[in-house]
Amino acid sequence: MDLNKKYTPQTWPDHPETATMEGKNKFIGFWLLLAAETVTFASLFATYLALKDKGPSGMEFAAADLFELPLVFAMTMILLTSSLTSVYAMYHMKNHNFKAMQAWLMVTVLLGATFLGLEIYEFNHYVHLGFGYTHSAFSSAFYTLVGTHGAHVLFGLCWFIALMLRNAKRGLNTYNAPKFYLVALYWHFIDVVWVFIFTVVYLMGVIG
Amino acid sequence: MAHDTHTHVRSQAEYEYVRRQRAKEMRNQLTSFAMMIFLTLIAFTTVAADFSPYLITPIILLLAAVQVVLQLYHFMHMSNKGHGMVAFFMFSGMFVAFITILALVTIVWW
Amino acid sequence: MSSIAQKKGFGAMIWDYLTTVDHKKIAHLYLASGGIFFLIGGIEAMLIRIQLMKAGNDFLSAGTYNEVLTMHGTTMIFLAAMPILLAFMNAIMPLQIGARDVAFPFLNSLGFWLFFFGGIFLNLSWFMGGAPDAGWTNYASLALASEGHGIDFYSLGLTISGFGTLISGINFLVTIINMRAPGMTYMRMPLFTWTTFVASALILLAFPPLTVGIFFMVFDRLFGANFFDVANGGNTIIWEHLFWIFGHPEVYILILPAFGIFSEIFAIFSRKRLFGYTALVFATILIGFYGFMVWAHHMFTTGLGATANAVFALATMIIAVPTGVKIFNWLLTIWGGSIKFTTPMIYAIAFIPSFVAGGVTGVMQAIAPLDYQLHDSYFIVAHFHYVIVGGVVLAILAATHLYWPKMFGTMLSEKLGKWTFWFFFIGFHLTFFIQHFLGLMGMPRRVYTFGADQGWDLFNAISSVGALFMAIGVIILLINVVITTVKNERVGNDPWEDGRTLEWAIPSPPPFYNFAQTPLIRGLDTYWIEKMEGNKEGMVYAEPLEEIHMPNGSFLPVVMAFGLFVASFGALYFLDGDKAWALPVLILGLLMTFGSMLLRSLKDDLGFHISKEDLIKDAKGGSMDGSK
Amino acid sequence: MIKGLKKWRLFALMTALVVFLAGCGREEISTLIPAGEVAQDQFNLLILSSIVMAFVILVVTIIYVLAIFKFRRSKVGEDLIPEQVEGSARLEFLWTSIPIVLLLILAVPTVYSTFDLADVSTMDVQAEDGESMTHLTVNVTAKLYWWEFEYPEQGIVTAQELVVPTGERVYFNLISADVKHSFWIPSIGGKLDANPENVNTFYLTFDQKSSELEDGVFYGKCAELCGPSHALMDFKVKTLEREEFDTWVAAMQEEATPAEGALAQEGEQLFGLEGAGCIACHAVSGSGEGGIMQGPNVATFGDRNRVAGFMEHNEENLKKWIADPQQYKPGNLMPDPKSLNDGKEFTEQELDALAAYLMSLSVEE
Ligand code: HEA
Ligand code: HEA
Ligand SMILES: [Cu+2]
Repeated sequence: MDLNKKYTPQTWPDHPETATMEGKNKFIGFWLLLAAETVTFASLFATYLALKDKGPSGMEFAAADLFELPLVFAMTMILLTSSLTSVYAMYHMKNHNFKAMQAWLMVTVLLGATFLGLEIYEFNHYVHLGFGYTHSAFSSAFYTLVGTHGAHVLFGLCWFIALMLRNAKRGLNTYNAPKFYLVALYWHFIDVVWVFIFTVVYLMGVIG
Repeated sequence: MAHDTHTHVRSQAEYEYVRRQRAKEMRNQLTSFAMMIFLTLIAFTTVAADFSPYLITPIILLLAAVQVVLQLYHFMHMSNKGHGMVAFFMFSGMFVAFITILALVTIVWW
Repeated sequence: MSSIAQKKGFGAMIWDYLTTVDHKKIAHLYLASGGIFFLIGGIEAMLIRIQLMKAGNDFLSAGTYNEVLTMHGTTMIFLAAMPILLAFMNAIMPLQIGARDVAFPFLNSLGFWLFFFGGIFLNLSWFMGGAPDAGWTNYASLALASEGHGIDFYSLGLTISGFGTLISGINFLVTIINMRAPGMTYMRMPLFTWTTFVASALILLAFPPLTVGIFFMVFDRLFGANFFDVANGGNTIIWEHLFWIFGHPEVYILILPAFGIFSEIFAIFSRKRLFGYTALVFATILIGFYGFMVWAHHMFTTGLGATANAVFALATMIIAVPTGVKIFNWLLTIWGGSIKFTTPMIYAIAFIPSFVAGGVTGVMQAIAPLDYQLHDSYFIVAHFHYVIVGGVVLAILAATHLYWPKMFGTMLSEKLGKWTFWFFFIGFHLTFFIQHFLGLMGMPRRVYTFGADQGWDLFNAISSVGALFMAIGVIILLINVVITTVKNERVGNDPWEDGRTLEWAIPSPPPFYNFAQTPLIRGLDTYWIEKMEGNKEGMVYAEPLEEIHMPNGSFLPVVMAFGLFVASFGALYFLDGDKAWALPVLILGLLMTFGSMLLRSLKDDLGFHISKEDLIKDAKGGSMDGSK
Repeated sequence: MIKGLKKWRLFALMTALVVFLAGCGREEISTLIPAGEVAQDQFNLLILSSIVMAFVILVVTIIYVLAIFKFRRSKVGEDLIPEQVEGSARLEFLWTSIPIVLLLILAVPTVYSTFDLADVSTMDVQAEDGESMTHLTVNVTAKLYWWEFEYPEQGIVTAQELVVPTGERVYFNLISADVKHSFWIPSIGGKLDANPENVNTFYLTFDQKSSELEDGVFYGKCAELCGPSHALMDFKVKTLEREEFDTWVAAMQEEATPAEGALAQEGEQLFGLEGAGCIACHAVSGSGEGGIMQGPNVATFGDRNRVAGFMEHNEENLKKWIADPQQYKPGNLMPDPKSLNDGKEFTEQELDALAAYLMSLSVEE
């Protein structure tokens, strides 16, 4: 493959992410990884549901009194929006508009970082209330499920940033286009997981 | 391994057509986004409005499912060409996910 | 890296294997390390049998016995059987579909090294304060109560090697989906490729629950989480579910490739097309699918309730149907064929009654009320060794003989091969047949000793003698390997003379780029078709001779895996509290891993090209780097 | 090959012979000699499924043997290229449907028995005449590495020996006090796990009087790996006719009588709080509730037939056990004897006294 080949919007392939064999492989491989991630998160959700509100006898924290919706609502809106901004980035990627893509990726990263900041704030808040990781089976399951999601967000952010920096000077080619495409897919997947977290953990938690 | 992609240079008309298609698609994406926001709002309001849990739970789970479909099919393009195997494995994954959750919510405590 | 060979020294060869991304060499690595772990697991089995040779024996102490038993099961399943099968998948599957390599050569190497260091880590527990001792199933209540670091070695070691396996699984799936040669439709793929495909899909979906379960275990033991801590609201049954949601598909991950290997053997040595190819393919897929819906048959006595038990009992029984379809199609494949009793074929022939015997006892265990008696007795031990040894290990031994020439270019001695077979086969039945009765006579499994007054002495003694026979068989195989390697008589493309699939159309061992020109596939059993039509070259080509693009070798996979290995020691000793070095070690290890990951993604790795001239020279008999 | 087959036949013959010689195991512990309704049901399932499986194996073997004899290359000719048959839809149908039929034959009794054996709905039902419970309930607590049996309605507790009436259903509530164990009496019926987090309930029926057996008892086992001494976690099961059982219960409910004889009295002294304080963990009276004492109740020690569940029942073994429990049952929770006896080993004299005392504890005489 030739890295120096320069593309213009006219010569840029329709599906740059699968224009090369490597791209095709990465594309399928990554989706398969997402299938495995689906099962991973399912195991975490299942455990959470089984251990919800379970703790030592006389435990004081239950989901219904712990969670506060306004913060979760804000987090949800931010993450959903970041999903849209990454779609914009991909739109410009397909149009071979590198600058616009980088700009939208930047917005996505900022939104993602805000989300992560809020999550850290939330965890910190609970810990200060006395609901620490070792408090009960419920707390362990809660932090592990939501924290694993948070770790995915963090990883996604690092991935975005690494790609943006690495390719800042090079522009788009068929070698890095699949990478941008995959991280966007990953970001959507993180959003999908969050949809279930806010539904199953927070909303269903609040209604008891 | 790969033989290099043959570069195809589009004519101006072709090029404009493709761009229009993409812009149209982008407008669709915006619509799905609006729907997602809307569904989320409904979910949060039903809970805030304090209906009976037996009513709310199925509704918000359904809303979540719809959102997932929107993400997968619109944002992640799972219905596009070349996604046959992808869809197969994602559905297999969801199947395993489903029975795992079913088992752990039904037969762990009894 | 240059593509043209010079004569290489020993050091260079080692370096070559450390950095290789060639699927054929990675196969060698898997075979060698899986083989060594098999010997270790086998020695552990011998220790078990020596201890149980007579009543009240005190060869092993109670605690040591539990360690040996746990390590035997864990080593055999995760570090021996699965990797050896991965070796054959790596060596053969890309050749069967006409690919130049797997989809992700770099990840292929990473997968191997993760498995390798995970396995080493697990086995180091013997020297560092005790091996895991809660059974290979590692049930949570006992695992949490277990003292020392054994269980932590188990958790961290299996996590590392589990990631390796998952990576391999994804790699094979993508290879099969994307890299098939022109004309190689799904329904023309050889059965070994098909079973690789389905087994990889099972790896993809079954390993995550195990990984999650193990993470819970680590968090509980090291960081004070309460997933399984009953006093704090935890629930140990969650571990049982997560383990078996993985564990049952796992046994099909083992048996399906074995089925694939036997399918190839039956066709080759009966000189006949597989009977009911389509049915065999669908049976494979069905087995994979059902495999996910039956896990609770390991938990009939846990107390899940009558409804759950009944449902899982019925679901389990259904698996007998697709498996039966396979058995009968194999029988009809040899029926009307021309059977040649080579070593691989003898294994295949011996496999049928052995596996059917193991399968039907499985169905008996699926009868939940009957399983209340059988569960955790030696009947179970007999069942699973019948399917595993009578199925998987026989397949591994058969494939070793069958594919040795393709992997190394020389033939294992047929005579010694048959000696191995007879010792192993007789020893196998001697060891395990009798154990059905031990179980029925009330002997529980996982007991380090038994009293003399319970009527189990004789059968246990017989069982131990059988194990000795198996050991002799294995030793003969080792001798065979040494002799063959020393003699080094080279063989051609198709040493068995009746090869049918694409791998037999290219030299043994194949050049490192496999196919100078990508072949065109015109039907099932490609090579057979070309042979029958008198095509001397053995294949037709889909493209003119052109430059070939190949990936570069890399040392990074070793570094990444080694980093996790180092980090695991840090994590393990971190919470002892009195070891100041633990945290730095943990950080150092993670830095190594993530640093090399970063390096990998920042540094472009575009591979290299083999020129047309070199290819032509090579075809004329020159030899290039990568071929042995 | 032919040579090999001969070996195989010989080997099969030998195996059959050996199996015949060894019979079906010992009747106090073999699932093949059922002594209760549950085990009988399960044995019937074993026979039924074995017949089905034998049929399957037979069919496969016949096709198989015919094939490898008829179609060997030496017979069909070196150069023969067999016809490349693709398959046969009819045959596929045949060998899909026949196994399904066989499985249906197994499925019906499976489902029936599964529900039948799990049916504990009559557990708390009063007898017709309203006088007493018709059925006995035993609460079983599994511990490292011994069993406690509490009879809640009778107000008595035993350890290591389960005494039950014959000919009626006995219900069991199982739980574990530490790690997971599994409760199994092979000749009486299949097992059920004792989990740490919940009570599992099932029933068994004891149809044979254990006095007819060689040892006078059936044996029960722990079937789930629970630590180093998992193998040694046996318990004995004594089955009595209802009247004898009632007598036994009455004897259990009585207060313990003081020891007789100088040696035994010395032992009692040592056992008590002024001595080594064994009594802090081991109750010597059969009446009471379960789950209170740390160690097994020794009220019936003299009636047991095993020391520590697996050693022959004599004073010699008892003394060895008391002097160094960890050596005989690694990982058990009995404190180090020195820590009880002011940092000293028990002397021979003290051991004799303790043994004499313990052996004198009996409710059956
Ligand atoms: C390669 C590994 C392998 C394979 C292939 C199988 C195959 C099967 N296994 Fe096995 N099993 C294990 C490995 C395997 N198992 C292990 C390791 C354990 C113990 C784990 C532990 O506790 O440590 C275990 C335990 C185990 C249990 C739990 C027992 C217990 O602990 O109480 C059960 C229960 O249902 C079971 C059932 C089955 C069944 C129904 C099949 C079926 O797939 C078999 C199907 C095959 C046939 C039936 C033969 C061919 C068919 C015909 C000729 C058609 C006609 C047949 C009929 C109509 C019956 N297995
Ligand atoms: C792939 C899986 C696999 C394989 C191949 C085997 C192979 C064997 N197994 Fe294993 N076994 C398990 C998986 C496997 N096992 C599992 C999962 C368990 C359950 C563990 C648990 O309960 O947690 C188990 C448990 C188990 C038990 C029950 C222990 C107990 O419950 O207390 C026994 C007892 O007989 C046994 C015996 C054997 C024997 C004799 C072999 C033989 O076939 C081994 C043959 C191999 C050899 C004999 C190698 C000999 C090698 C040499 C002699 C080396 C020479 C040396 C040099 C040159 C260095 N196994
Ligand atoms: Cu299973």
